[in-house]
Amino acid sequence: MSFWQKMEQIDRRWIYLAVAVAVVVPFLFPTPLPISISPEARSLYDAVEALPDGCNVMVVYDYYPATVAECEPIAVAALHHLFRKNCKVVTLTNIPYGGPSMAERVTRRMAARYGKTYGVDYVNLGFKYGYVTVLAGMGQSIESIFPTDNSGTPLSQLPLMDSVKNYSDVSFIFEVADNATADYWVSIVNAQYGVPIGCGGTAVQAPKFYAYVASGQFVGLLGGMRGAAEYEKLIGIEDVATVGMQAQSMVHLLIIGLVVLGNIGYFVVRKQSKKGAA
Amino acid sequence: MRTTIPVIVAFIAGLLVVVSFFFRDGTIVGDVKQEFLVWSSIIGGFTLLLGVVSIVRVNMATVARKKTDWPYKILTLVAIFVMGIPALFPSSWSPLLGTASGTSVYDWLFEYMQKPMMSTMFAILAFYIASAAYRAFRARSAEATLLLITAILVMLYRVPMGEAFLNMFPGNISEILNKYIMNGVNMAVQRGIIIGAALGAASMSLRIILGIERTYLGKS
Amino acid sequence: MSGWEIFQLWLVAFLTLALFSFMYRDNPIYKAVEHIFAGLTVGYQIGLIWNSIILQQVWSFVLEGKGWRLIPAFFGLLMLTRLSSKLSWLSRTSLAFVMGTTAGIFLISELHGRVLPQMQDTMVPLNGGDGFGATLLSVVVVVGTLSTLVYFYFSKEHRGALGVTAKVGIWFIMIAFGAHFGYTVMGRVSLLIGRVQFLIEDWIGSFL
Amino acid sequence: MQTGFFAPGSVTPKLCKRSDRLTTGGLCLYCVVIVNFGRVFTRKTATLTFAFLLTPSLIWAQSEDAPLFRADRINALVFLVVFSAAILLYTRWARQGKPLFLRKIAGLDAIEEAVGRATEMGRPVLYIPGLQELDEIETIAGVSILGRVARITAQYDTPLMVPVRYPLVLAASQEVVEQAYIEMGKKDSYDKDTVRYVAGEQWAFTATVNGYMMRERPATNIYMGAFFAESLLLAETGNAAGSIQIAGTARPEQLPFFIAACDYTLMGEELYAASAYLSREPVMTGGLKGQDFVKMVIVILVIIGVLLATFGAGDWYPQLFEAV
Repeated sequence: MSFWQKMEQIDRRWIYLAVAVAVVVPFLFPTPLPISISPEARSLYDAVEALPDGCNVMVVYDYYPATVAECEPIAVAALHHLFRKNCKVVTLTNIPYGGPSMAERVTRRMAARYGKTYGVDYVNLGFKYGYVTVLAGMGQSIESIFPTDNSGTPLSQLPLMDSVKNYSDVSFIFEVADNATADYWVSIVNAQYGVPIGCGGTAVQAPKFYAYVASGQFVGLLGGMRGAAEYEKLIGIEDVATVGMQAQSMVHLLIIGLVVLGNIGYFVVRKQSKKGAA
Repeated sequence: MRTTIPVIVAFIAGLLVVVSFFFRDGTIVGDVKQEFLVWSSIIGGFTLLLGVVSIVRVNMATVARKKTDWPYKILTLVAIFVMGIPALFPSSWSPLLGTASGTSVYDWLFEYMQKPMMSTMFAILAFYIASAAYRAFRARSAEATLLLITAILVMLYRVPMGEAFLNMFPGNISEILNKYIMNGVNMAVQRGIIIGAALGAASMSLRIILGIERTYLGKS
Repeated sequence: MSGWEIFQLWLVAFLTLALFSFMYRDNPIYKAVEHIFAGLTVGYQIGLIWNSIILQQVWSFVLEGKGWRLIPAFFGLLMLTRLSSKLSWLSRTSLAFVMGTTAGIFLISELHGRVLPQMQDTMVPLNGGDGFGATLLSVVVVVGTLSTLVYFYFSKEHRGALGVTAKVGIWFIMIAFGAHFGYTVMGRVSLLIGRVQFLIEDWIGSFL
Repeated sequence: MQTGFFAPGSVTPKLCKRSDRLTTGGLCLYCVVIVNFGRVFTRKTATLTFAFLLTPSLIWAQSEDAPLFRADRINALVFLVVFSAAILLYTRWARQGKPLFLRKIAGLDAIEEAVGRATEMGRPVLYIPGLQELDEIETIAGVSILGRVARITAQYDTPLMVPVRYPLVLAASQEVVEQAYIEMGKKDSYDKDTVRYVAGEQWAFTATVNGYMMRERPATNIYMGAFFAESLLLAETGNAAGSIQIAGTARPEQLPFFIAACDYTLMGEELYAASAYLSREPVMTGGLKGQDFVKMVIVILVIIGVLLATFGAGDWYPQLFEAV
């Protein structure tokens, strides 16, 4: 049996080990590398920067706990930027598994850092079933869809919600999504009510969203952890995503190496077996 | 009768929503549509309960009949009730119970058990992808070759180390990749797919409103 | 760090490693953790339904004297008849209402909110912008979009001009899928990094 | 609030009035058309109601000082009417049995060949109709292609294995497979365990199916339906087991994995087209033909737009497609 044939049958657990090493090493020997800013991230940052101080903004936590590693840094970076500009933040989620809890925790943590008061500077509306009906319904009245906030306080008791009745009172929507809900923010909210939307999506979703960026339906796009790292650099607060990019580099190189190696093996073995047959 | 009423209900609800799109704000049609949407959100919300009841039922049956892995199913049942029952109490009654952030059992279980578990389940995919990269991603046809080459270039361009590598070549490859691949070819194809999928979804919706498509009602 | 915080940290680390252990081989600890996970997810739903639907959307209205909110709740409860094969027809009206409203929103929003803007944005001048680069980009966008649409056109054989366009379409599609592939790999790796970040910085970091 | 191409001041009041009437008339026409084609009310009652009661009163309402309708959305209305008419007409023609041409999808021949190879090798065929419930169109398409595959395996007496994740899919798949064996006159060789409920949980399902692949080494694996992150694991394991693999799914994020790891892949709408081609179900064929028609209209409108923009014909044409 030739070397390549043996390599073809290698136990997959060796590959798992290689991945583990590639992802751990950069944390032990950090070597910071410069991150360039993509035009999509830049335009999202510019759009948020251009918002008037103190305006009402929606931050939407449309991601599952499974993708916190990609999405939470984006949400955190967005809140840094928005709270710094004293924007009033209304959060909500369309995710039944954990969405309201994550919105609550992340927003409260960030609000505490910037000394913001619940009910005045920010409100978490929580979750209601049926993203299509929720998005369409808020166009006429947020209160009819979300009669109370996440913890059950009627909206009439929250001063901020006096000035946020429907989409026409919202200047910007920051959508953080790991699934197709982002598509409906585009086709319902942006198309019918004209609210500008900036999107932070997982890397899996991002390629599709380039079409919405081109048509202006998203003002900008952050793709996965890399997008979060770019935004962190833009707002000048380098955090978890920036650190993660080194490990990302290593694993990408490993995977590219594996693809190349696998293909060499494939062609060599195929050639050998052809020779053997002839 | 068992089919006619649902079909008429779907027709009226659907047509009202479609027609209301062409009405100005502040008409009675808009108000009725709004109430329909709220009702739809409430009724649909109960499908979540459907999931809960059916999972509890299946697990109870497995435990009762001592089918394979039944001791594990007890763990599932215990977890369901430990997480679910405290959430039924108002947090004013005891801060530990209820769903309040940072204090309740419910929130604690979510933050320190459920969330790390869910994110770990998906993190395992990175290992699988590496193994598949070695075994399965072969340039077995011209199309697959094109796909793999683009994939490798994009993977390089999205990480700092790869970008530094690409910048060693003349002609600003990463900018070209961003402009012509991501915002050019990729954007155009995604657009084609989006248009096609939108037409498909719209045609499905039209058939549901008109009662032509009834698969969702189940067998009659 | 308090004893409680240390416990939390070790618990999360244990759960993470228990799930990772599956990659070596299936084992009872993995299986137990997986089943607890499934249970917690369902338990979370109970809290969500109770608070966000029953209390906030129905009961708070009943307390205000708006008893008619019990009607959608009743139809919602009818959904549960789906679990019985004899009574499941009772759930159809409720289901049809939800499907009908959703379909209504879809029919409009897909055509108006997706197709029209995407069509409009493809109508770019081929000679616009500054120089060769801009022209090339416009050509790529127009040809890519139209050839993808033509590739997914089934009413005629792909022969002649249609065949050539579809062939161009498939090359474009493969390049786009390659890009998508690269991004997907990136996303999965990021999720692993998130966990490793926790294990190294938070957990190991706490006792080193 | 009027925006877009019917913005106040951009057109004369007379034209505004006309567009108001057009919106009203169009909306009524739309209601009449879809009520006529639907299977909800009898045609007569519906047409009479709309034509004699609603139309005049709505036109009257629109002509008042404060019009009821968003005349600026008339472009969406026109699109909606054309789209609905196309889908409904083609569906009606398909029902009436008019011959509607659908091209054969290349991957369908590959399925036949792959099943043939399994027969030669005397090894089973594995078919997975996706990991989603029966209310997903992808699953419906997957189950209907299963009918075709089962007919071929019945013909050659090749063993077939169909693992499923949901009870409803189990029932539907069993029915389809049994029907196929009866049609081929092989009722006796139909094995009740062909379609098997494996596990409700995604990863448990994947682990079981992967185990089966490595033990039984099916000659051919066919994946048709909705797949998620497990697509990669299934395809990789099948590849390692040396099976010929054919996949089909509409999820763009999973397609690259299938394309890279399988011998043939039905992409996106090809899956639906394949199932319509095989089943000849009027609703499916009609819908697909209607969508195709609208697709061609879109291609032509975009080409006109590009040409007009290139020769500098102004903004009026793209403005017609403004979504407001």
